[in-house]
Amino acid sequence: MTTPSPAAGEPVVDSVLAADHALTDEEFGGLCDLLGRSPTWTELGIASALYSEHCSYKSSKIHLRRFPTRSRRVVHGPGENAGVVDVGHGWVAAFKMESHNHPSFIEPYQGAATGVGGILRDVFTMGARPIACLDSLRFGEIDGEGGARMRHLVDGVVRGIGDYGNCVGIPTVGGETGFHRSYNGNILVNAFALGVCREDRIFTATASGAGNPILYAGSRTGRDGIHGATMASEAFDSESEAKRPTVQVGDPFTEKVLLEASLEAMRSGVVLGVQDMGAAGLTSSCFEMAARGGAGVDLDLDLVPLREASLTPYEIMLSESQERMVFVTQRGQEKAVVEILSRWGLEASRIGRVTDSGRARLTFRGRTVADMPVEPLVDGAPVYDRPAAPPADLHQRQQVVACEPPEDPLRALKELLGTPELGDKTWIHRQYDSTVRSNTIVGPGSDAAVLRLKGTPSALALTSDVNPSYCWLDPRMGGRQAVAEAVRNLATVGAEPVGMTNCLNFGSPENPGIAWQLRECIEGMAEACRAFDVPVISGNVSLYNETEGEAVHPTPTVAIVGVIDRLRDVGTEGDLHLVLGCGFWRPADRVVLLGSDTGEYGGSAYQRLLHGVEAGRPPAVDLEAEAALHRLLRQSRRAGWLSGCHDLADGGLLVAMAECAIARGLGMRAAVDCGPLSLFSEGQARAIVTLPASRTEDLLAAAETHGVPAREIGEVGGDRLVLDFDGGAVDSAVDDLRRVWAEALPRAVG
Amino acid sequence: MARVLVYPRAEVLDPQGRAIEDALGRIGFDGVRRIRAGKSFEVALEAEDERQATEAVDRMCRQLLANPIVEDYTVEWVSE
Amino acid sequence: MARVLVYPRAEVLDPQGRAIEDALGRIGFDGVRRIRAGKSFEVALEAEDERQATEAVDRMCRQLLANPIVEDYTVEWVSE
Amino acid sequence: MKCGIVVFPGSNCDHDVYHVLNHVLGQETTFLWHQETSLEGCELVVLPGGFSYGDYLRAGSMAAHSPIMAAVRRHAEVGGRVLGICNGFQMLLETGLLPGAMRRNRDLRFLSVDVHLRVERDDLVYCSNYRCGDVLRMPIAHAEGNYVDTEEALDELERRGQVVFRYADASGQLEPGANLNGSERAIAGICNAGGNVLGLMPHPERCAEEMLGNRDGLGLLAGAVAAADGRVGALAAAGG
Ligand SMILES: Nc1ncnc2c1ncn2[C@@H]1O[C@H](COP(=O)(O)OP(=O)(O)O)[C@@H](O)[C@H]1O
Ligand SMILES: [Mg+2]
Repeated sequence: MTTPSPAAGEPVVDSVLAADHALTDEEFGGLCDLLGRSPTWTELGIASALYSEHCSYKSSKIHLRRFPTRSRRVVHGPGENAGVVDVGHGWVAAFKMESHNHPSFIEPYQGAATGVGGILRDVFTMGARPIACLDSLRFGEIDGEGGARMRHLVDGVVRGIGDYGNCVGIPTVGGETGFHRSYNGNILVNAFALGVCREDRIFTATASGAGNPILYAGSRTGRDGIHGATMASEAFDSESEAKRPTVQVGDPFTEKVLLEASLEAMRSGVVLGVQDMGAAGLTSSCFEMAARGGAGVDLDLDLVPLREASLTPYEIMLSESQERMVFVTQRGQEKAVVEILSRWGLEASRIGRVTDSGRARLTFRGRTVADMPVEPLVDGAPVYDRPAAPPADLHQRQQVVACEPPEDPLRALKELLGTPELGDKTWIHRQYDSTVRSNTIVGPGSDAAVLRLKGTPSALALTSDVNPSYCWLDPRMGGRQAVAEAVRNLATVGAEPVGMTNCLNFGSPENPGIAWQLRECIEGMAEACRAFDVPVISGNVSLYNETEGEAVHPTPTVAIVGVIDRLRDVGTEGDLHLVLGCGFWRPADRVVLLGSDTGEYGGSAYQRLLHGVEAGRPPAVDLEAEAALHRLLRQSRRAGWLSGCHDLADGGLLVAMAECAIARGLGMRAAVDCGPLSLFSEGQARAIVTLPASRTEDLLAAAETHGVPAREIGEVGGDRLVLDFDGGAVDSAVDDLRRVWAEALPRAVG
Repeated sequence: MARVLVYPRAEVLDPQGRAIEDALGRIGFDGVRRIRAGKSFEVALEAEDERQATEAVDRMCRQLLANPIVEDYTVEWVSE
Repeated sequence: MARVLVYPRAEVLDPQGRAIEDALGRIGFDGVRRIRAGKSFEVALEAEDERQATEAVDRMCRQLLANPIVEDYTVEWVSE
Repeated sequence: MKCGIVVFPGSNCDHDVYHVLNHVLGQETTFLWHQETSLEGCELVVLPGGFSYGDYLRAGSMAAHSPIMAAVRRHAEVGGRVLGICNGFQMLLETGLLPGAMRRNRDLRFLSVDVHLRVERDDLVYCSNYRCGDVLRMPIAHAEGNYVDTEEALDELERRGQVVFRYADASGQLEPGANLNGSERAIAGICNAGGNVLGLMPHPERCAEEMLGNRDGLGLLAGAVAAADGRVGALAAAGG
């Protein structure tokens, strides 16, 4: 062990400097004990990054343990760059979701773009070829004068996601977009990527075998995003501006060649481990790789390719320049990898080697600048059980406010369809290539996207969901609901859920009310995961989403992937995309409503968007009723009975029927025996399906077996949506509804 | 007429410039030391006086033509 | 250092210039008569003499930096 | 027919074209690396979609200087088939194998939607499965597909019948609203004077299978590999 010496010009580290690096006195004390001395400046930077919330999960770890993470399909659970599940026929899927909230608020285009870049690298470092992305976006108010800045953010984020994914050639096949004033000061940009690979081709980010070389590949290192991980672990305040690091600029072309070259290198047989450089750059990639392999690393920082010669060791270790990877290869065989990389026009340099010291030793210009034990810094980062208590105003939030029935349900429907929240999202997703790679059977605009898996008879389905209002009113129920809705969306296309990833977006965990929300949301999600048998295989936590003390609504975004085992059971080749994409395409088909209304309005779109009220209890999620509905839907799909299916979610029954009618430009006539208010209830575990008359008996019998209430309510046909209810009727040309719905978002983003 | 030149800030990555540099190298230009790729705008405008014109163009740059977080801009006045 | 300015040719409709004109109008700049939106490149290069340098930059423009069907270019020399 | 798909750094649709030519149409198909100088005896050369070199200057401009393009040019000059799709079309313009240029889309945004195309030529081998006036539905996905040339050049193009596809509405009418990217004369695809080089912005390879809900594009790729006398053998063989 060498004792590193401070370089000329570097400050001597003390507890004040440590506090500037967001280390508490205890954390700093622990670090000194671990090293047996004071850390150098470079070591302090490294430790603060590894101890940051973003890298260490110190505030969320104890809660995350509540998630179920195993099933017979799980190949790699949380802890790798992306989780991996077996999807059958010799194939596995790797997927994960990541937030890029803070950078996107500062510079929407580059922030969102580099968010997509980061998540794609997480997937292909596993050896999987990315085949699809989703994006889950939350913005603040975009209307009127005050919305100008927000409209700029919407525009930048959407262009950033599009330009990056389009250039790399990965389709964005779905996502969600919400607007709420709680995001005025902190928008959320959550990007999800899914890749597939043969089951025997999976790689992990492990450094092993003393003496094996460590190669650096991709872009050169610059001053971008130094301390991004730490910044993502702090709330915004008036000083954030000053601390702002150089913005990371995405280079999707380099990402694309890095993707191709990495996959080719991994096929070459000489690569042992691969890791991308994400948050905390070279620091986290080297420490984490070494920790996984129980090894150490020696790095010569003079060999790291730099964009500017003046970078210090501290900056080199903490830079978050994009599109960079490290490879560990068999000793003596690195040439093969270098050749592949250079054929793709990429620079590669050998920057160090694996050791069996269990330490990270960094040298720069002939001096040792850091010498730290790996394992205790990575796995031994502090874990906090932060005080948690229901927010003081919870009781007030949950006060039930009576909901007035609409005087004119058709007008209420049109008002809802005309909000950016429920309106058509085509303005967004037509900026995303959704068909490249030619797998997309159902793209954006449906409950779940469906991709065929070439070379197999099966398909993958994917969706992302969360309802932040529900979570704000009752985090446990909101957490359950997010999972339930995602699984339900998959069930509408007949897909069996195989794994979940998530992105937990919350305010500061140092606030007990928020710590409580985090714990409760996770608990609710975990309950639902267990009920539906969905393992959590990866995820990401984004805390400190607050500005001047205003936190975002709790937003635990959930993305779930499902498998449709045999597509040909569900429909014929020629109609699959219609049948699975909401459907409703055959006149005279019967319409059946599944599930029963519970008359719940807390946090509903009706209450929120039409009456400006957000109060009461969100709809209760009866896990058994949900599971029964999911089983029924999957069985009906597998039996090929359905010509269409859509679950009831935001807005309730009437909105769901309108969405179906709009989707195919076909009307329907139906009758229900309830009052006008129930048309807008968001009671859970419900869906509407269409099917040929000859199949209704089969469906109703199956529903009875599963214990799902089912009623035939009408028939497809014509060009009007007609719904009779107790004491009145809604009757509108489908085209009128379509127009209101289609114009909502383009008008709002102006 | 104002001529506005907008370039990526010096410390920010300039993927375009890099790609063009490489492309020029591939097609046989070897003397190229560096390329910066940016945007240029010619703005013809009516203004009461020079001060007002300068001020207006500057505001345009900040609000629309350049993104101060990643870009620097310069304004020159040229005859039409 | 050479500065290359590339603009859409006058007779070619320039969607970007148009969009910027519209946007400026919307946010209240009324004195703007016309905007042309183009690209600019700063090329730092080594060459034996001025003639050779000029010749090289001109060739770069024709071969890569500009598309003569839709774009015009001009080259200026500025000090670094 | 032996088919070659050129892979440039940044090509994204190379695998998709391969899939259709090889797995759907049963043709011998190989990838050709952009730095090669030989076409390895391929009779059909496809320049696929994507973002070659990131399209960081003008779309297709850097790829147009790749070593393989000299061979592609010679192939085209002796009447060999060259099909450029999207980014490949842009490269054909940049190399001058086809006339004209691309601007950014009219509204300056990337456009990923299904469009309708009206077939303007049915005497080309590529169109041997279509008739003039047929309306095809195909996805587009591009940011620079706004075709332009001088008025005289456009007139010349029309006079020689080199416009192969135009953006139209579902009934085949040339509506301004159907020409989303703003192309002059609603041009979506053109050929050279000999009819052996074809470039188009829409993606036939993404709509060549029933399962994806649309096989309007299969006819084009089947035509591209059909025998020289224009026999429509390939599509029939594929069960079409
Ligand atoms: N940001 C986005 N990116 C891509 N697709 C989006 C985005 N926002 C919404 N969509 C699409 O719009 C449709 C409606 O979204 P949403 O109302 O959230 O669906 P659901 O209620 O069924 O979960 C979905 O198909 C979704 O994929
Ligand atoms: Mg849904």
